[in-house]
Parts: sequence; structure tokens; C-alpha cells
Amino acid sequence: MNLIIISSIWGIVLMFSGLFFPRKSVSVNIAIIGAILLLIANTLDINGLSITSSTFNGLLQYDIYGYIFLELLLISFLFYLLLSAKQVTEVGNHPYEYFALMFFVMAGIGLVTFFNNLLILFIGIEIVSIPLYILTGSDKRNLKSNEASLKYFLTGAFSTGILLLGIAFLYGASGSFQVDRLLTEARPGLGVFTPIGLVFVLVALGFKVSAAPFHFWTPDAYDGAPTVFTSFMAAIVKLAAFVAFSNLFLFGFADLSAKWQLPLALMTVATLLIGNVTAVYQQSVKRMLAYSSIAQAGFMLLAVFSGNDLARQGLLLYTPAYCIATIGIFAVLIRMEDYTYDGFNGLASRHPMVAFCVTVFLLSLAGIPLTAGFFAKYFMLASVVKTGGFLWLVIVAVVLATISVYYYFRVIQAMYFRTASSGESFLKAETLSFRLLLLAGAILLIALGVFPYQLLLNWLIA
Amino acid sequence: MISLLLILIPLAGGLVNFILRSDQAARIWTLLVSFSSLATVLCHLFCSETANASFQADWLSLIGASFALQMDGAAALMCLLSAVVYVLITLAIWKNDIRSSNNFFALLLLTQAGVNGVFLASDGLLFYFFWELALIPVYFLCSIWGGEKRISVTFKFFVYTFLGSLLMLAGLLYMAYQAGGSFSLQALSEVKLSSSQQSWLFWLFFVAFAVKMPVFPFHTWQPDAYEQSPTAVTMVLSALMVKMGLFAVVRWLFPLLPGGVLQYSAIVIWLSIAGMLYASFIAMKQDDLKRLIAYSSIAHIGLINAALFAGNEGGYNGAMIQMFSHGVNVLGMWIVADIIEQKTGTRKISELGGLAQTSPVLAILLVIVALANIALPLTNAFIGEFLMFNALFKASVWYAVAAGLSIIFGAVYTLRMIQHIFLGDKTERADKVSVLPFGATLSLVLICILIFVGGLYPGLFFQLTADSVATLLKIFN
Amino acid sequence: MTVSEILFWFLSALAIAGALMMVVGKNPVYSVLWLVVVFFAISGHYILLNAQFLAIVNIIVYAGAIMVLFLFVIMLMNLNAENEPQKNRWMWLAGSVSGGTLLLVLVAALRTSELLAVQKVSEGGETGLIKTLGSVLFKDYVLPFEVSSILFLSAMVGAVVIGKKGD
Amino acid sequence: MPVNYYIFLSLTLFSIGVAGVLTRRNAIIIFMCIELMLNSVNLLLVAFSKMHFGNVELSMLNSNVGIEAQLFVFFIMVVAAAEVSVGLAIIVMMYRNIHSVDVNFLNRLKH
Amino acid sequence: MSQLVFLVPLFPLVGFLLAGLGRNYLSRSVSGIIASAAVFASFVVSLFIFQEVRAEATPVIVELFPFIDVAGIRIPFAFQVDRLSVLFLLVITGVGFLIHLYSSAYMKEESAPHYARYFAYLNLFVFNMLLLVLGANYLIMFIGWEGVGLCSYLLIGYWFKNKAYGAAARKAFVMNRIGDLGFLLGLFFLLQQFGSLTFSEVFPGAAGAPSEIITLITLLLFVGATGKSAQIPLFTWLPDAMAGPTPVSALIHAATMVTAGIYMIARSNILYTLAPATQLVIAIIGLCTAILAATIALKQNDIKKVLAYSTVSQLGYMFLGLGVGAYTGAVFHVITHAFFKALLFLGAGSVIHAMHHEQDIRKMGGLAKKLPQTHLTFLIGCIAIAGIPPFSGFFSKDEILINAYAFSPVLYWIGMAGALMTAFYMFRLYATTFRGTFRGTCEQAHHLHESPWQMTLPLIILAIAAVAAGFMGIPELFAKDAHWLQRFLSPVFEQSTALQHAHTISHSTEYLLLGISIALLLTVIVYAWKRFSSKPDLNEAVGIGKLLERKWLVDELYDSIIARPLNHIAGWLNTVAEKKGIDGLVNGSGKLVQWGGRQLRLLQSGQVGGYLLWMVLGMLLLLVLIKTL
Repeated sequence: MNLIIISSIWGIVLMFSGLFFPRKSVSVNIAIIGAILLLIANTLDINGLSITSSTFNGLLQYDIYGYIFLELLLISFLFYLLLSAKQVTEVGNHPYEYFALMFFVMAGIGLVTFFNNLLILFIGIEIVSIPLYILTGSDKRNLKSNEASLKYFLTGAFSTGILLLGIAFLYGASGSFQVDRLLTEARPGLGVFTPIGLVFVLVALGFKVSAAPFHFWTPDAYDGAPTVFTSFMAAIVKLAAFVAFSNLFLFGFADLSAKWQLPLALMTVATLLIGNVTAVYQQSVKRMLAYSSIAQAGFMLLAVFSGNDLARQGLLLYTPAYCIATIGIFAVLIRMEDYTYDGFNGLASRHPMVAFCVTVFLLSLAGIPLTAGFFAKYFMLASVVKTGGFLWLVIVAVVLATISVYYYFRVIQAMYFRTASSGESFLKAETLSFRLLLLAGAILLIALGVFPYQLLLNWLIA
Repeated sequence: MISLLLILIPLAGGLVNFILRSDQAARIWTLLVSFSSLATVLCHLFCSETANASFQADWLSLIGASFALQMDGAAALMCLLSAVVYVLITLAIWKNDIRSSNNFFALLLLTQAGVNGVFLASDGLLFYFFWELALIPVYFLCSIWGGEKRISVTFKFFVYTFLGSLLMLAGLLYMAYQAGGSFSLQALSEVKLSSSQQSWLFWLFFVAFAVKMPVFPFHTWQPDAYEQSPTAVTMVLSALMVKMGLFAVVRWLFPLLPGGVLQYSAIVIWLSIAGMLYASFIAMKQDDLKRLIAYSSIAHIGLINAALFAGNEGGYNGAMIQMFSHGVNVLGMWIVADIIEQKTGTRKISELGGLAQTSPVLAILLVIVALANIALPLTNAFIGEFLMFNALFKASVWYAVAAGLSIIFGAVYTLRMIQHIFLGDKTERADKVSVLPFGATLSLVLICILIFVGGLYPGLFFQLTADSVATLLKIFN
Repeated sequence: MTVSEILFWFLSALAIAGALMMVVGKNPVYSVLWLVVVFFAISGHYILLNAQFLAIVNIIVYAGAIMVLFLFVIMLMNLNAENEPQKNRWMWLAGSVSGGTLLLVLVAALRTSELLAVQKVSEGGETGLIKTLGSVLFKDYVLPFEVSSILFLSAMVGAVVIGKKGD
Repeated sequence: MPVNYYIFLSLTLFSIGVAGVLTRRNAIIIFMCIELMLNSVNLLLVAFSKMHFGNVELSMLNSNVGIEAQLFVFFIMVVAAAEVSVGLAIIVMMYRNIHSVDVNFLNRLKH
Repeated sequence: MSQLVFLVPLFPLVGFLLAGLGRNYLSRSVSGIIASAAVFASFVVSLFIFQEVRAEATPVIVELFPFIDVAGIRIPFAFQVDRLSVLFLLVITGVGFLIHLYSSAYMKEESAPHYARYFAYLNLFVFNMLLLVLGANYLIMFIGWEGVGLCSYLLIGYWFKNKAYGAAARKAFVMNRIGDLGFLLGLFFLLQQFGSLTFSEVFPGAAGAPSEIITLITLLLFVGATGKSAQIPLFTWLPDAMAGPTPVSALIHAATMVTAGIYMIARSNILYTLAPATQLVIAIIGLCTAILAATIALKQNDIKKVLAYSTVSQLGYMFLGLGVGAYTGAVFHVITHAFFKALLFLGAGSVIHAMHHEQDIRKMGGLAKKLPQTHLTFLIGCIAIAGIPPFSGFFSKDEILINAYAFSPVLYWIGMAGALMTAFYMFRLYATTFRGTFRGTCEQAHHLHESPWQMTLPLIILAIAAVAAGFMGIPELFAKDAHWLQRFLSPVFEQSTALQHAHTISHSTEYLLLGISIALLLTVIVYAWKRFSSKPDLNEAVGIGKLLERKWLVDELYDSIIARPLNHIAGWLNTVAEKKGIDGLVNGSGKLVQWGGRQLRLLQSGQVGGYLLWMVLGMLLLLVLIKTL
């Protein structure tokens, strides 16, 4: 709860500080202070020092899992700000507002993490989405940014409608918006609404996490948005949507899993297929990363699918594995002129440490052992195996994951094995602190890839 | 503890190498590290109790994985091979010109850490870990220091093996789940599986290993990869990494899925034999020296695999000793190929000729190695091949007949190679080979010594692997 | 047929007709007006369902504020029938077929249940009164209420950031 | 009134909205269709709220039965209002740049 | 002394190592002496062993160290000294020494390192050959078996600058390997049947084994023998092997290595006796080879080629002998053949040496006066091989043929025809080379000279042996119990003899046959001598002669039905199956993904209406799916 309150307040603080500090660069510092505050606040929360621990008549439900997830997300957020906050100020004339919107998003994320009521879920999702529509379109002169924003908005609003229809049906069946009571029929016979409502909710949440065939907005929105916001959306927001998704299905619909597991499995396969296969064709690294985020979503869907303890642990591990890697790569991408693969040519000889870190990030995304990404994927697969059936899903996932190597390694190939065409350094603002931060991220990924329990998951169990 | 050292020494050594700035220092350091690995293995073989060699530590107890290393006969043999091979490689490429050699040797040593890990791991997840880890440095080695088409070829190699290993991971996961959430070799091999489970799990595992070996028809990455890789890496690939596949069959596939193995052994043997003949045929047509050796290696590995699946004691023994012998012999072939390439600038057999006149020493060494490669008696490979053919024969006469044809074809392509490179009128290129690099010659001489020691007194190796063979026999009886 | 039933059918017909006209209308301004008609019809339904507060809010917020906003924007852009681009015949067909199929599938899914027909909508009660709603809103639903402010804030900021001319 | 009627009515409206979203190319009209969809959901929720109202078992668990659905409708309106402000801003921004609100012109980003 | 038998192969091995490793440091004479001395030392040891074995009939087995001892297969590195092996020891080291001696002069033109290399190879060969005959089990025998193949390869390709020689060497090795595969399979059957490869464990139990297995084993071993001993169908390598230096041809391709097959069968005589079907096959193949090679030899003009085909033909006789159960006869012929064929080859070498590496007999003629010692010894060799009493060839060949007659008269008469051809072509060769007038260039005529003593001395010694060796096996016909060799070898063939039927040919028949054969032979010899002395066969052959000259087109046949198709298959596999097929499939799956990427990206049409439509369609699908579940 600390998070929700502090981030809302800090958003407002940011809005007003724009009045007092006209220099753009100040906004960066305030935002970073805010992120640190959030981190502290959430840590205090974990240790029982909350501003309020009220559940508001059961609308919220706090659990250690959610706190740890938020903690990880906040670390990623801080990592993101430290790496890319300066680039945020370069997007347009309203840096304070952009940061404020991000903090509002964080508040929304807090809501969707702890929701125990569909109303909170709905409002939370909207609080997350509406700022994103704006951030996507924040590069106003850029037609691509405009287009991305409008596409994102139209499809997003449409999915909101679908979500609401689903919620309505669920309510019709149970007479309650409380997650834990969704499956109890209010009166005999009303159960027919449940599967229908379930499908609509599935579609709407599938949209948010960009599961096929509801993923179409993702490449366009990610590609069109200013790269620094793409990074934020693709990494942090995506994960939050997943946690909401998995919580809803785990706490709300677990008993009905016989009905939704197969559709979800098919969605997963379609997501993996489309994400991986389409990414292969891409020429722009940014767009490739958009498709790769779809492919990664396919893997994370496995966690929703199996919904057991392994799945939850896996999702927890996926958070840093995916966020840090994505943020790191985007941070490098932002500093480049050329977003095609060729733009990376010869990076290793010019910036060896950056190239090394990007390599670690890519390996992590590809799920190579010794990186956190491996265990993230491992837990996903293991959780499916643990459900007993659906081994074909594991095998399909594994085969399709192989394809991902193709596009991730193209970047590595460009960095290490090809030489740059131009002579001068092509990374803007490549400072020592930037390098060290990237290195810290890479080391974190490797450390998590060796000791996932010791560093992270034991925390959950304790 | 020794097993842990065998992983840590190259690992630490490799990391240190990244820091070293001078070329000479990197080489000396690498040699030093390789020697200390060798010393460690020898120490294990001669002065320590086997029980002490294993290592066990908690790692991921909640998902049933632990950092468990187990030294048995086969593992010791393979570690010995890896240590020997690394010393020889370092010597052999001492004079080669390598750009940023510290990184090169660093990655090379990291590969060794991975390979040794594969040989020693007795925990399924750890095994998978090392299995992949061995691949990553190799990927960089080949892609950075390789030949003209290195990027695409290495990538193909990587994706191919990666796909295979992911399938294995799926299988491992399933088995671990069946074993009540434990990845230990012991627990996995005690799982009771129905025959249908065994049969599909078998293929998940086997494909991973088959790609690595490689067994026909999963082999097409290999000639390309060998051709394009820097020679030192090719040496590691063919002398050590293909053994990973064979070793995995012994250490993992057999104990885990005996039912599946029995069910499909005929298919696997026929595949292997088909691969032997197929590769031999193609080897006859190769003009590139490296490709020729690559195909010949496929043929030899096919035999080892077939013998393992033939399922009798002689076959196991033969396969074990041949795993070592093939590693040594093929290394010799690569060293010769490397000398020729370094000196003449070509690998095309058709462009060479008359080297025996300018470099009789090289000719003699190559002839010895090549003859060992075609398993002439009194060389190390003969023992293995004799036992393996006998094992195949015991399984079925037709196996032995079909596989035996490769004896003939092997002679055909090997002699063709010798003839074209060394005999005939000397070409201009041949003159450049008059002085041999000392390091490479030294390793070749050492290899020749190993060839004859193995060929005359194989009992040393049989003693070493006796316990592994006994384990295998227990599984199938 | 009781009065309420007659009203129900009338309002339903009005809503559906309005919706259809809105969708097929060529001139955006007309579409807005037809949508307003739909909203009024729906508000009528709310009253029938004894949800007076929502009926009023619906008229004030939707028909009054939101639709006027739409109208403003349309006027601002000077959109009229001629500006409406040529429709893609296939898209038109695919869209209507999908919409129709969606309806069909849903209806087919719900029709099968005979129990549903028995479930009546109670028309009495105090649920819709401001007093009831207000007390629940500020007691039990205070969190969403407060949180909506963040939503509005961000929408506000967004509208400014996006809509501001210049830069 | 049987609840069926309301269900079918709102589903019809919803489907018309969906069909409108799919068929129209004018971004504003698409947006209006989405508003129609939201309204149909509102209607459905109110109908359900009245259906559950007075249900004894539900009342025992939750004294607010029925009321919360109407509150939900209230929040939907709140969100819709916010959404509209942002959405129209985006559309206007779009219009400023390309002088059209035809979504078919949005095709710079593809493949 | 028998315990020291390991010294016999050890000396040549040491010689090999010394000469081989020191080839850059040793002068020619030193390396020649080292090598020759090594073989001579072996010969001396062999003599001592011979003395011992003559007195003691039971074989001595010397186990040196455990070789393979695993998985129930126990194969020690052991030597077996008995009467059979000791005979071969003497022949190998004896003839081997003479040839070393001869080589030291013959190879004088080589530079020191190559000279040393030559002797190293020769010593290595002797070492392997000794392993072959000394092995106490089939595996050691096989080691020698392959080892001599290797040395043969190395020595055929000794002049490595010449690519054709290299090809000949390769052909020899590959053909031998084909045989070796058969041999190896035979070993596996043996191992399976008897659980051992040791002679002393296999043979006693042979009688108890199922006869089909024995037949199979013997047939497979015989396949090995056809490769090593150049029998149909694997004989074509031997004539090509003449590419090597002539002393090598004498040692390897006449006296010793090619008789390995005979040794092996004689060693395994009990198995063959138990497999009459195999014996029949051997007899037929031996006879066919004898005749075929003899016909080809009729028309060859290369002095070494004639001798090579003659060797093939003589080996055929030996197999005929084995096939009809005349093991002693076969071994006898091996010994006599070793002498006279080594003699002939060395004589031919002397001629070639004198003629400056000219091998075509059409360009020789009238050499008798210029090379008197060579001429005389060569003539003795010719008479010996033709089988004129009392030269050695007569005794041994006659023993085989008489035994064949006892088996079936048809075999005898065909064999007789072969013998006549032998006489004919040998004297054609002799007459064309040594008689008539010199047809070479003036320069050659000018330089014609008799060879040095290192070359003539072996010729003389071998000539004496070729004359006298026959007396170790005087047939019963002439003197009772005069057949020393039979007595000497009887312990070796004891078991077989017990199983064989006694031959019943009346002495009168035997006399009659002898008479006829000698008469015919003399006629042929006289005719050939006369004819080719005066009017050598210099013209291009026509008709059937052409066919014979082209060796019945066997090489071409093999080329077109085996080598070329295999080559084509390899080419097809390389270019089509590998590149387009399997690799195509692998790359194709990669391409498929890329193609899929190209197609799937089209879904991302950029049209937001399309996106929404897909969403609705997906939703519909899920609805239908969930309702049906």
C-alpha cells in the first residue's frame, strides 16, 4: 500500500516541481529520488511498516509474493530511470509530466498486484493504460508516435469494453466482484455465465499481455513509441499485467482450470509461434524486441496456464530476468542512431563492456544457462510438467524457443563478428556510470542464473 | 574434491586469461593451466581414492538439483582425455598467429570447464547446465576466429545443438517430476516408467546426444563447423565435444531409459551404421582436408555409438577405449591439417602434393596418425574397433558386415588423402613446409606415443573403466 | 402487457435502432446524435430498473458531457459526410458478419439455459437511490473512489501533454 | 421482466458496437462505438444488479449485494470520461498532423 | 631357446627403429648393415629354435604380456613355436636376409635417408611377417596380417614421387582390406563359437562345433586369404604391386607375404578338414586362379609382370593343394616357391638393374653373355618353376597335382594344363630376355654389366636352394619314408590326417602321370625356347592375345562394376544427398522459419481494423472452444 500512496503523491510532486525547477535535468533527479523512495517504502512494507494495512473491506489482498514482485519491479524501475531517465527529458517539452505519468503507472501497478476485487483490477488496469497511451504518443511531431498512440488507444479501449463485458457476466453468475467468490453461483443455473465471462476476461487480459491473437497492437505501439517509453512499457508494465493475469486465474478461476487450460494452451502456442517466427524477419532491433516481448509473453503465459507454486516462483524470477535484460538492451538502443541490426556492427570493439553486458542480456532473454533467463524459462516449463499433462506444450515451447536464438544472436553476431562501417563512436552519452550500471545488471542476471533460490526465491519461502 | 578442481582450474584459468595482455603470457598461462589440469587428473588416477574425487554441495534443493559431481571410470577417462587434449592443443598451436590471443585462450579454457563439467556432473540439471555452457564459448570462438562463412555456420551449429539440448531438458524435467522432484542421477535412474513413456523420452534424450556426436542424419552441422572453425576449436570440438554425446549416452541415457534403449537399439545401430557408410562415401569425395577429417570422424563416432547400443560388455569396453583413442587420433589429424594449412595456406587436397619430399617427418607422423585412424593393429584404435566390431557381431552378424565395410572405405579415403598430400611431384606450396613448428611436432610425437601405448597395452584403460562398464552391465541385466 | 413492459420494448427498440443508425450513419454529427438517443434509451431502462442515480448520471455525463465533447471535436475538424472515406466493402462485410456471429454465439450459449428465463429482474428496492449508493461508495468503496483521482489526474495531464499546441 | 431480455438487449447493443468498430474507418466513430459497448455493459450490470438484489444467500455474505454493481457502472462512467478526454486528445493530435481521422491512413507501422 | 623366440621379431623391430629414426644421420652402409644384420640375427636365432623344435614335436607357447583381457575375451600377446611356424621363420629370415643383402646393392642409387627408409620398411615388414607366423592366436596373426599389408603398401609406394605407384600401393592396401574384413568376421565367428582365438584352445574343440559354423568360419578366413594371397577375385593388386623395388617384389610379393594365406589355412588345417565344402571352394578358386593367371602371363611383356602373374598362378596351385587336403604339399610348395620365385625376381632385378630400369622384355634379348651369373641362376629358376625333375618345383608341384588327381582327375588335368602354360611363359620370358639378339638402345648395351657380389651371391644361394629344396620332400613313389617334410610337419597336421581318407592311387598310375607330364613339359619348353630365341614375340597382340595382354579386362571390369559405381554413389551422396537432401532439410527448416516470418508478418497489416477483426475472431474461437469443452 505504501507504494500506491507514495507513487501517487510523488506523481503530483513531480507535476508541481515542474513549476519550480524549469530545468529539465532536475526532473531526472526528482524522479530517481522518487524511485528510491518507492523502493524504501515497499521494503518497509515488506517488513510490516505500512502506512495502512487496511484491505478496504477486502478489496485488496496483500501477500508477500506481491511485495517481492513489486520490489523487483521497483528495482527494475530504478534501473530503468538510472539508465534512461535522461533520455526521457529529450522526448518532448514535458519531462515532469512524463515522470509523473510513470509514477501514476506505478500506483496502478500496485493496485493490479494486490487486487482482490474486479473493480480494483479494472481501475488499476486503466490507471496503467491511460498514461501509456499518452506516453506512446508523447513524441507529437513524429507521425509514427501518433499512429502508435492512436492504434494503442483504440485497441486498448476496445479491450476495456471486452473486459467489462466479461466482468459483467462474472458478476451475473456470482453476484460478487470479489475474486475469491467468482466461481460460486449466486443461484443455480447462473453458472452458464461464468465461462462466457471467463472468455472475455481472458481476451482482455490476453490483450494486455499481448497474447496472440490479441497481440497486434504490441509491435506497432512498441515500435512507434519513443524508445525510452517502449522500454518502460515492454519491461515493467508487461510484467505487472502478467501478475494481474496470473493472480486472477490462480485465485479466481483455479477450480475451472479444466475449461480454460486448453484455450490458454492454444493461445500460448500461437503467441510463441507468432512472436518468435515474426521476430525472425524483422530488420529493426526495436521492432524485433517488440516481437520478442510477444514471444517472452508466450513463455510467461505458461505460468498463468499452470498456476502452481513453481509457476509463481518462475514469474517472480522472470521479472528481473526479463526486465533488467529488456531495459538494458533498450538503454543501449536509445543511445544509438541506427536501430537496424547493422547499427550494432562492431559494438564489441568500440565498447567492449557494453557489448558484453548486452550479450549477457540477450543470452538471458534466449534462456541460456548461467543467466536468470534460463531459470525463468526453466520454471515455466517445470510448472507445466508439474501439472501432469500437456507435455506437448513443453516440447512446442522448447522448439519455438530455439527460434528465438536466431534473432537474439543476430545482435551478438553484429556486435562481435562484424565490423562497423563508420569510424566514430556511435553510442551517445556512454558514460562510466552507464557502463557500470549495465555491468551491475549483467552481474545480477548471472548471479540469479546461478543461485536463483539463494538470492531471490528463498525470500519468498521464508 | 578433485572433480571440483577439474572444473575450477580451467574456469579460473580462463577468467584470468581475459586480463592477461601479452600474447606470450596468455600462451604460457594456458599451458600452465592445462598442465595443472593434467596433473590433477593424474593425481586422481594414481594417488587418490575414487571416493574422494566426487563432490556434493547444495545448490537448488527446492527443485531437486544439487551441485553433485561424480567421478567414475568413464568420467576419469574423459577428464584425462580432456586434460591431455588441452596440453597437446596448446603446444600444437603455440606458433599460430592468433588475434587477441588472451581472449581466445580464455574462451578455450572456459570450454574445458564446461566439458569437464559435463563429464563429471551427476545431477541432471547440472549436467544440462554444463552441456550448454560448453557451447557458448565455442560459439564465440568459432564466430570470431573462424573462417569466411563462420557466422552462419557457427550459428547453424549452435541452433542445432541448442534445439537438441532443449529437447533433452524437456525430457529431464519430465523425468525429474516422475522421480518426485529430484534430478540426481541416482533418483532419475530409479524412476519406474512405462514402456511408452520410455519410448518417447528416449528420443528426446537421444536426439540431443545424436546431434552432438553427431549421428547420421543429424550431422550436417559438423563438416561445416569443423571447416570454418579455427583449428584449435575444431580440435576441441572433435576430440572432446563429440565425446560429450557419447559419454552422455553412457552416463545418462542408459541408466535412465534402459527400456527405451532396448526398444530402439536396432534403429540406432542401423542409423549409426548407415552414417558410417554414408560419411565414408562422402569423405572419399572431399577436397578440403578439414571436411575430409570431419566426415571420417562422423564415421568413427557412428561406430562407437553403434557399439554402445549393441549392448554387450565388449562393446562397452571397446567404446570407452575408443572414445579416448579417437580423441587422441583425430587430434593428431587436425594438428597435421593445421600445420599444412598454416604453412601452405591451403587445405585443398588437390592443390597439395609432394609434401613427403619436403617434410618427411610430417609425412611419417601423419601416416602413423592416419593409420591409427583406420585402426591398424598395434595402434590404439585397433583395440577399440576390434572389440566394437565384435560387439556388433554379437548383436547381429549383419551389423558387423555392414559396419565392416567402413574398414574398407576408411582405408580408401585415408590413403587417398595421404597420396594426394604427400606423394607425387612436389608443388610450390610443398616447399614452404620444410621446417615444422616445434610445438606441433612435439604434440604429434606425444600423440604417436599415446597411439602405441594404447595399442599395445590397452589393459590400463580397461582397468580404469571397469566400474563404468560394470554399471552398464548391471542396468541391462 | 404492463406499462413497464411496453416501455421496455419501446426503449429497447429505440436503443437498437439508435445504435444501428449511429453505426451506419454517414455523417459523424448524425452519428453522435443517434448515440445520444441510445444513451437516453438506456437511461430510460435504468429508470425502469429503478436505478435513478445512474439514469441521471448517464444523461449528465454521457449524453451531456462526453457526447458534447465528441461533437466539439467533430465540429472542430469540420468532418461531414463528404469527408467520410470510401468504405471497404470487405471490411464492412467482415465486420458485420463478425459482430453478428458474436451475437449469435452468445445468444446460442445463453439460450440453452432454461433456468435463466426464470430469473427475474426485481424492479423494486432501494439499490438505485443516491443515499444507498453514496453510503456504500464512501464506506466500502472509498479506495476506488480515491484512486479514481489518480486516473483523472493522469487523464488530465495526458490531455494537456498531448493536446497542447506547439512544441 | 426476465433477465434474459436485458441480457439479449445489451448483447445486441454490444454486438452492434463491435460491428461498428470493425466496419467504420473514422476514428471518432470507432471510439463512439466503443462507448456504445461500454454502455451496453452498463445496462447489463444494472440488470444483474437488480437480479441479485434481494437474494438471501448473497445478502448473508455481502450486505451490499446489487449495490456494488451499480457502483461499478458508476466507475465505468468515470473511467470512460477519462478515456474520452485522452482519446479525443490523441485523435486531435493525429488530425493536426495528417488532417484526417481515417484509421486506414495509419499504416506507417506494419509488418 | 624357444622361450627366446621373441628375439626373432625383436631384432627386425630394433633394426626398423634404428634405421628409421636414424635415417638422417646414418650413412647408407651403416643403415644397410644394421637392417641386414637384424634379419640375419633373427635367422640365426631361428636356426637354433629349429634345432630345438626338430627334436620336440609339441608346440611351445610363449606368453609375453596380456594384450586384451576384458569382457570375457582373453587374448594374450603370445607366440607359438612349432614345426610349421619354425619352417616359415627360416624361410622368412633366410630369404629375407638374402634379399636385404641384395637390396644393399640394388638400392645404392638412393640417397641416404631414403635408403635407410627402405631398409626400415623392409625390417618392419620382416617384423610383421614374423608376428604373423609366430602368433599363438588369430589376433596376433591378424596384427601381422595387417602389418605386412601396411609394409607392402609402404614399399609399393616407396618411390612416392610417382603418383601411379602410389595408386598401385593404395589398390594393394584396399584389396587387402577387403580380405581383412572377411578375416575379421571369421575371427568374430571363431570367438563366438569357441570363446577364444588361441590356436591351442580352438583346434581341439573344432570337431565338436557345428559344421555350418565351421564352413562359414573357414570361408570367411579364406576371403582374407584371397586378399593377402592374391586369389580370384582379389588378385589384381599383385601385378600392380610390381611398382615397388624389385627386391621388395621378391620378398613380399613372391616369397613371403603372399603365402600368408597358405600359412593361415595350413595353420587352421583342422578347421578346413572339417569343412569339405570350403575345401572344394578353395580348390576350385585356386585352380581357376592358377589357370587365369597363367593365361595372362602368356602375353605379358613386362619382365616383372610375367613373374607376378606367375606368382598368382603358383599361389593358385598352393590353394589347390590346400583345397584337396594336401597341406604338406602346399607348405612344401610355399618353401620351394619362395626359393625359386625369389630367385627369379632377384634375377629379374639384376636384369633391370643392368638395363637401367628397363622392364620390357621386348627391348632386351641376348643378355646371357653379358650377365652370366644372372642368366644361369635365372635359368635354374625357370626350370625349377616349370617342374622339371629334380629341381625343387617338380617335387612340390607334383605332390599337389597328384593329390588333386586323387581328389578328382579333372583337377589334375586342368592343373597340368596350367603347369604347361607355366613352362611355356617362363621359357618365353627366359628366351626373349637372355637368348637371341640384344634389342635395346646402344647406350644400354654399352652399360650392360653383371651385378655386384651382393646381388649375385643371393642369386647363387637361392639357385642352390631352388635346385636342392625339393629333396626335403621326395615322394613315396621313389623312396619309402623319404618325405622328410611330411614327417617333420606331421604333428601339425595330425588331427587332419586322422580325418582324411588315405589316397589310393596306384604307383603305376602315378608313374604314368609323371611320365606324361614330364614329356609334355619338355616339349613345351623346347618349343618355347626355340621359338622365342629366334623370333621373339614383338608384335602387337591381336585377338585373344590382345585380351590376354589386357589381362582378361579384369581390371576394367572391376573398375566399371565396382569402383566407378561406388565413385558415382559417393559423388551423388556428396552433392545431392548431403547438400541438397539432409543439409537441405536442415537449412530448409531454417528457411521455413524465415518464410514463416515473412508470411506471418503480413498479418501485421498496419490496419487497426484488421487487428480488431483478429481480436474478435480469436474471441469467437475461444467462445466456441470453451463452450464445447
